[in-house]
Amino acid sequence: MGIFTSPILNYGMLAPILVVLAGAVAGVLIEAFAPRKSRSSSQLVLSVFTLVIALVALIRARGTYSNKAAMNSITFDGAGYLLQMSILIIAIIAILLLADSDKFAAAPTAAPGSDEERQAQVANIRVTEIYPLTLFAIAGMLIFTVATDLIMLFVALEVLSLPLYLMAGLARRRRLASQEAALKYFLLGAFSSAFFLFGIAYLYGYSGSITFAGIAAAITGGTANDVFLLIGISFVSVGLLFKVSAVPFHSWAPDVYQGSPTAVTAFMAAATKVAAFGAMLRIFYVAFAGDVWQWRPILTAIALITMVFGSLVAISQRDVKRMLAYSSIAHAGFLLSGVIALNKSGLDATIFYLFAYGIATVGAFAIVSLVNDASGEVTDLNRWAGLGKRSPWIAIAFSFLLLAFAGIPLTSGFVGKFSIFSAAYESGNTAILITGVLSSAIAAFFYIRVVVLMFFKDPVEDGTSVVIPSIYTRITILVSLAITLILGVFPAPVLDYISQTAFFLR
Amino acid sequence: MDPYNYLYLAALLFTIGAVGVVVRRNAIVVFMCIELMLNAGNLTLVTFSRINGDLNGQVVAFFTMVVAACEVVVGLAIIVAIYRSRRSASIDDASLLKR
Amino acid sequence: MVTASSLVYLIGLPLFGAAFLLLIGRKADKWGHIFATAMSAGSFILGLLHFFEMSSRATEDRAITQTLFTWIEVGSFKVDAALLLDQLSICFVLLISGVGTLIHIYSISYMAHDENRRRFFAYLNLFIAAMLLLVLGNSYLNLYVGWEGVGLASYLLIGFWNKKPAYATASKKAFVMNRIGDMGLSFAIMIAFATMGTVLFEGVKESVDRVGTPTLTAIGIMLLIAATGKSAQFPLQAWLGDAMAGPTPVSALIHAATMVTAGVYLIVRSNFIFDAAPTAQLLVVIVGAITLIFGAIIGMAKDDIKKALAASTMSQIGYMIVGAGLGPAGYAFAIMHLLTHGFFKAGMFLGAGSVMHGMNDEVNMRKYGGLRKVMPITFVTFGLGYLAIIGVPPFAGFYSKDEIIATAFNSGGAQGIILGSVTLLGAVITAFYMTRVMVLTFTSKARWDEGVHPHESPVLMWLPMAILAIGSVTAGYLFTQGDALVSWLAPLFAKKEEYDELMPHSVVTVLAITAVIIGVTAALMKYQFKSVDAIAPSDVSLATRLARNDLGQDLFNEAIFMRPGQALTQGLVIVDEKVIDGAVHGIGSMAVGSGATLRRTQSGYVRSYAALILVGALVLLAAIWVVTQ
Amino acid sequence: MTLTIIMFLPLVGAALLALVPSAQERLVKQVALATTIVVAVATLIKALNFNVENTELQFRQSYSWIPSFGINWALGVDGIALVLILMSVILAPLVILGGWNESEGGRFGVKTFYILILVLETMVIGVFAATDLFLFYVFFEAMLVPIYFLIGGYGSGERAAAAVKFLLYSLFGGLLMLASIIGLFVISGQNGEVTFDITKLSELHTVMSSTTQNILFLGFFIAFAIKAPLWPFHTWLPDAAKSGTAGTSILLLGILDKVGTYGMIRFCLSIFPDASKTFTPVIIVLALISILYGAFLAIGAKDIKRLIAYTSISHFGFITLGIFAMTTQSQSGATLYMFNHGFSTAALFLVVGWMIIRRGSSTISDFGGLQRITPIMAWSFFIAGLSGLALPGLSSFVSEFLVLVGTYTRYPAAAIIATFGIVLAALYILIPVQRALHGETTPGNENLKDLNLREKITIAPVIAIIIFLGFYPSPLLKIINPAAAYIVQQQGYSDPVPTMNGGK
Repeated sequence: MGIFTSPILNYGMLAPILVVLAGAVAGVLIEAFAPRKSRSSSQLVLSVFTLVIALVALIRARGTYSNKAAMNSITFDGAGYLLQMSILIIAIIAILLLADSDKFAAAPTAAPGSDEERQAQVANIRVTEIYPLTLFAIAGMLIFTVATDLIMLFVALEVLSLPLYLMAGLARRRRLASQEAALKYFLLGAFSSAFFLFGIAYLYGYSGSITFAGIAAAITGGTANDVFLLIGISFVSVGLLFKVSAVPFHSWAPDVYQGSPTAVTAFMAAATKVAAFGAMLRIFYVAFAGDVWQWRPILTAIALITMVFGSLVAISQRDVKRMLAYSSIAHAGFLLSGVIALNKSGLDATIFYLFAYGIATVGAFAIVSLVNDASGEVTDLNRWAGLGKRSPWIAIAFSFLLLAFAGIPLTSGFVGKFSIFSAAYESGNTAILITGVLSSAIAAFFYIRVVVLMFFKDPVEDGTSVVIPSIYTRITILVSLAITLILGVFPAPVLDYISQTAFFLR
Repeated sequence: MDPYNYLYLAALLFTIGAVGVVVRRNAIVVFMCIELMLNAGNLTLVTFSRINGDLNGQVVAFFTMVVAACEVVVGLAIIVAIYRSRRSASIDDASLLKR
Repeated sequence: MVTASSLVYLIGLPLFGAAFLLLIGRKADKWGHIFATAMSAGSFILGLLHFFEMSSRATEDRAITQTLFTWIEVGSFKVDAALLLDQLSICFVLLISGVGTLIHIYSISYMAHDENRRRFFAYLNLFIAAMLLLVLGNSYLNLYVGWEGVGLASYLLIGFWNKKPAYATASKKAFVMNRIGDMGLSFAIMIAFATMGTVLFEGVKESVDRVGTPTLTAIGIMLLIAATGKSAQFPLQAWLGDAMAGPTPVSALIHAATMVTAGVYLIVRSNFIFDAAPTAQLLVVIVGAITLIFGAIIGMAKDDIKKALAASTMSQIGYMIVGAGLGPAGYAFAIMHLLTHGFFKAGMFLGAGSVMHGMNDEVNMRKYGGLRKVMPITFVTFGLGYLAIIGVPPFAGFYSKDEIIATAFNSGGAQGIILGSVTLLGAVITAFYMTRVMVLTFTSKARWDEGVHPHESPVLMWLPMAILAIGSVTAGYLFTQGDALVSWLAPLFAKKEEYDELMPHSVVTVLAITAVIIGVTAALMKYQFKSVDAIAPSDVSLATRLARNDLGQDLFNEAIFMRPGQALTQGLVIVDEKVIDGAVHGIGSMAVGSGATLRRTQSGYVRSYAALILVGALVLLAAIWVVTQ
Repeated sequence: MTLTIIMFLPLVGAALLALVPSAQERLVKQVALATTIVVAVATLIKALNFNVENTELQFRQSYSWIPSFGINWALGVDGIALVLILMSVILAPLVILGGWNESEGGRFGVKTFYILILVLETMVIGVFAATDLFLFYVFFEAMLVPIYFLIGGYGSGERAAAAVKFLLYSLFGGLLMLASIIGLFVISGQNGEVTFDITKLSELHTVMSSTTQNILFLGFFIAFAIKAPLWPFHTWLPDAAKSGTAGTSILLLGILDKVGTYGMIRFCLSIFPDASKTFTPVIIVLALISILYGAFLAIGAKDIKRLIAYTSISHFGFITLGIFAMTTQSQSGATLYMFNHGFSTAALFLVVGWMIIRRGSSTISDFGGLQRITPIMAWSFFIAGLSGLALPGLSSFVSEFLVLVGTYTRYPAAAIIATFGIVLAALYILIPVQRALHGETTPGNENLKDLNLREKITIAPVIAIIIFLGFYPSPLLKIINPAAAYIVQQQGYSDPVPTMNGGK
């Protein structure tokens, strides 16, 4: 004590995070100083550029794995590398959706219907703060997946969450709902963060260390007060399970998915899930692995309930975004089985599944954003009837993504489901396997219902039409379809790459 | 004094906060309850720091305060925005999205 | 002259005729009937050639086989498409193709005004082919093909005028009841294969002494079931009366002379099984005896000439079955009665057709009478057949029936006495109902409807009747001359056991003739010397009413099989819809319902979500606690 | 020409179709027909090189597909698979030709109809030829998509509901199978290399506990029992058959459902011999129930297409019975039955399809007296019906009899009960024959047209095959026998010897 050693940072490994943070800061500066007219395009260019640079930096850093990337706080290892890559790729295709700025509130701070808002609309003011917010959130996600001490973990969680709370409230239309989504997301998110923090405190109290390695060592040592560990694991899990929207911590998801601007929902649903599961994998595989017999039964139960609950409730949804939200809850259950498996194949499978699911989710929400009427997006499923007749290609694309969610062969979803259930069964978890396939069957029910609606119901002439606003959205959809198909038909390279690369440095 | 008592105090504060979140309607009050929970976390951290004879816990507490401050910024922004639209800070009014 | 390799043409000619006429369509309407007749006649001539060829060979070389190709071969199950012509099958070949050809000729005229005559002839040819296959197959499975083939032809021909729903129903009834019998044949084949590893006649014959009696009894009973179906024996007899819906030549050929006797063929062909299975043999006799009386009783009450003849057919086949059930002593006589019956019954049916032809298709004998004068040829030919069937010496039926009665009496013990009495009783009743037919139709006073102008049939119709009448007169004599038929068939059967004659043959003959006289006299008293109402009297005894209703056979079938079957079907339809599909839909709605219920938890209030998280966190904590403990 | 190339030929045709302008419907149909004919010819030529002496899989091809899971693009056929592929490729052009106008008035246009059929054909060949379990599963599931759109898009009545019911039922079964496949996959990994090669998987049973085997077996069996519908998993079939077009119904009942019974042979038996033995009594009971239950419901059916669907349930009962009776006769009979059922069902649906198009109704009682009005159509229906009731001399008799006689040697009681089905068969065929073909002409039927040339050309080969194989099934039996005998032997069974004393 007393002697201050300057921290040793491995900038190569931190580069992706730093690049994104720098891009975010630059975005703030643009927001402050660039002329209003060019802001929108320059922000988009900057964001995409930042993310691409970050991706390049990440790829350059591959193979140089160390658990001392930033002292003991960040571990850059194979799994972290893959997760960060997934987040960046998903972010790149998701951020293109933000370019459709018509979907965002002109003056988010103005009350809906106020003069202020009207003036902003007349002046054609376009909101562009969303780009730096997104970049901040991405930075938080990148850190979240590689954080190996409790401070870093908590800070990353907040860095990724806070921008999202704001972004949820930025919808141009149905602003009350959007603000409500923001409020709910914020209050519940903060509430769960408090649990998370409390859990962190107890983990620290249990092990006397704030690093994962220290916690793992304490568990292996087994001399400390088990009650602390128990409270710590429980409450940290609450925070993480909230983020991945597992039952019973799921209730924010449908409301927030529905209320948020669809582009934000796409980003949030895909990227947050990767980040949250990434962190979860790391904590459970690295820090809590020694205590598996205590948490596995509980997490198994949560996984089972989550799968079944998500699938069942999704059946009765009438709103496509809510339906996708419940579907994402069900998928959280499937993904949890990879975490519980606690073996190498579980790790590989979860990473593959996350990537495949994230990509498909972005594509699905992108398509949702295309179906419009005069007053904005149409998310009422009944009004999707006959979409197959009106715009067959969009309907086929959406059906394909739904089939991927349902896990039909020749889509990425099937390979993902196959590998994750194999991993679960390999760990001896037959219950997960059986419940998993059964809830997949239930899930098929509502995916197919949408397909039926689109193809076998006659369209109602109520002004609903498909509007493809920009080339960017088109790119997003095509890329997501292509990846979903390729991962379904030729998954071998990706699977091999993951299985060769994915590991945790302990 | 037995440092463990601080743990009990923190747990009590946490519980009060959590119950407050569930029972109070005003968004600001709910938010303050969450702050209370965060601070209960902080108190726990500091206590453990003392028990374990390790400074890291106190460092975490500092970070938490910073984070909590950020949260206030974001949270108040959202609450204010919603108050301006609805002329109400009751969180029960915000229940358009359901089922 | 002819070799085994030509056997296939016996079947091939008529089969080709059928296929050709059906495929070529209306173009052949003008000459199709002649073509078909030629095919049938060709078969007959070939059969004759084979017969002469065969009789010129030594006894042990008479059976010939033609193997065409391997039909089914899987593992040890091997059946060739092969034909066997031996002393037994040649009898049938000649009967089928001979009588068949005559009936072809008859039909040319009988069906002259039917627009679908070509199709009718195609069906007739199909029948001839199938029936020949039935008697020529060298294994039970080959026989089975012909067995069902004749069923199909019978179905098509009964339902030839299927525009009338009742006729269509009759054809369906015949097919379905036959299928019940066919099931018996299937079982027999299965048991044979499972126990002996073969379904060839020859193979089974060789294996018989290595198989236990229970198995043989089972096979025998199954074959008997098959026979009861095809030959309209009790309890599967009900279809035959309805089968009279078909054109009369069909009734003559299929439902009198040939197809219905297939059961007798089957039992005689399987003599080696029945000889070794006394229980089965006893059952055969019982079935035959019951049917004999059953048919005869029905015959007494029927006013429809064809139905009366059909009942008589049933009864006569009962005689044959009894004969076949009597073992080596009776086989040859069963066949003999079968052949003579083929002549006289076919002749009488054709005669009935001729009468109907002249009477505007009237079948009710109470509307006939006095046709002796207007239809002399028909009267004579029918009359000769009549004399034959009731067993007046020296007509054909006398010889064959007499032998069966004698054999029955001499089959020993109480069985012999009972059987003998039953067959004698049958003879009395036969004489009665046939006389009744004769009287009502030809010799009583005319009771014609107005506008009916009976006339004799054209030559193409009466010529076959005449030929068959000659057969009815001479066949019995020829067959018994020097035991011709018995010794011809003898190599196929086990040696007759020597038995003590319970009753000398001459006594039996006297008894039989007495029986005939009683029957004829009774009938004459009742019908010839009293006036007959044109409308059937309704104030008749219960017995008569029962007999008119075929002794309740249809009521029985309806009550025991049809109604419960329909109820079962309806029940299952409901079960399928409500229970099984209902369960499927139930699971579906359960999922939807539970989803809708769970959905309510999403109240929209942040506080309730927070409460859920809080509770969730506590439960999680508690659960981990529990696991830890 | 390899199996892979043959398999992809229909896809090439589909791609060609995509290039044809939608407006040129005639050209679209011609291209589709030409493609299926090319596929059929190519397959027949390929089949001529099949060595009937060899019990091993032939025409094998294997390329690594997903090495980390041990998944290969592995194709190959034995006699059973070959026969089923032949059936499928021969039926495909007949379906197109027979339902020449079916595609019109559908939801998605004419072109899509044929693209779906061609895609389906590829998958069907794939599913029968796959020797990699994973590959099989991929086709098994992916197949559902085109047939789903075919039913839902081009059928009649409650077609969307029927399509969904079909799809959900099948997906449910498929997912159960997926669970079992995952189980096998993991177990194979625990006992050496992970693999999906069915030959290697069939050695796994030695290391599986009987409980594991039973559970995994059930996953497979239920999936197949849904597909081949076996009582009580059958209720989707009548709905789907009623709603689909005649062509779709042929594809569905004639071809796709065979995947179920094929799967029982290929996977249930060879991978889980012990579990198969354990469950044989249950399965035989289910098969018997299917035989009788399907027959009774066929008798009670008022709709002609539902009737055919129920007869198929009965027939699938026979096939399943033959498969699990485990004698060479029943096994060969079952496969032959699959082939013959394909053609007799095709014949029935083709004719019924034409009847329905002409009459605008599929209710049996709306027909009547057709034999006089449309004799050729009536005859075609009659012969198809006779084939359905397994009349000797027609192909289905041989197979049905083999199944029965083979079953009898091992399970006499089962064979006896099953035989009652033949009486019921007479009823369920002759009742519609009587109602539709015989009797007075029902009002509305007076001016129905008889079959046209195209329809005659379609039905003629089907009937020819039905009759030819009735008298001369040897060509097929020669292909099937070695494979069937091998499976029986692989299961550790040998045919029961005749029980008589002394033997020959």
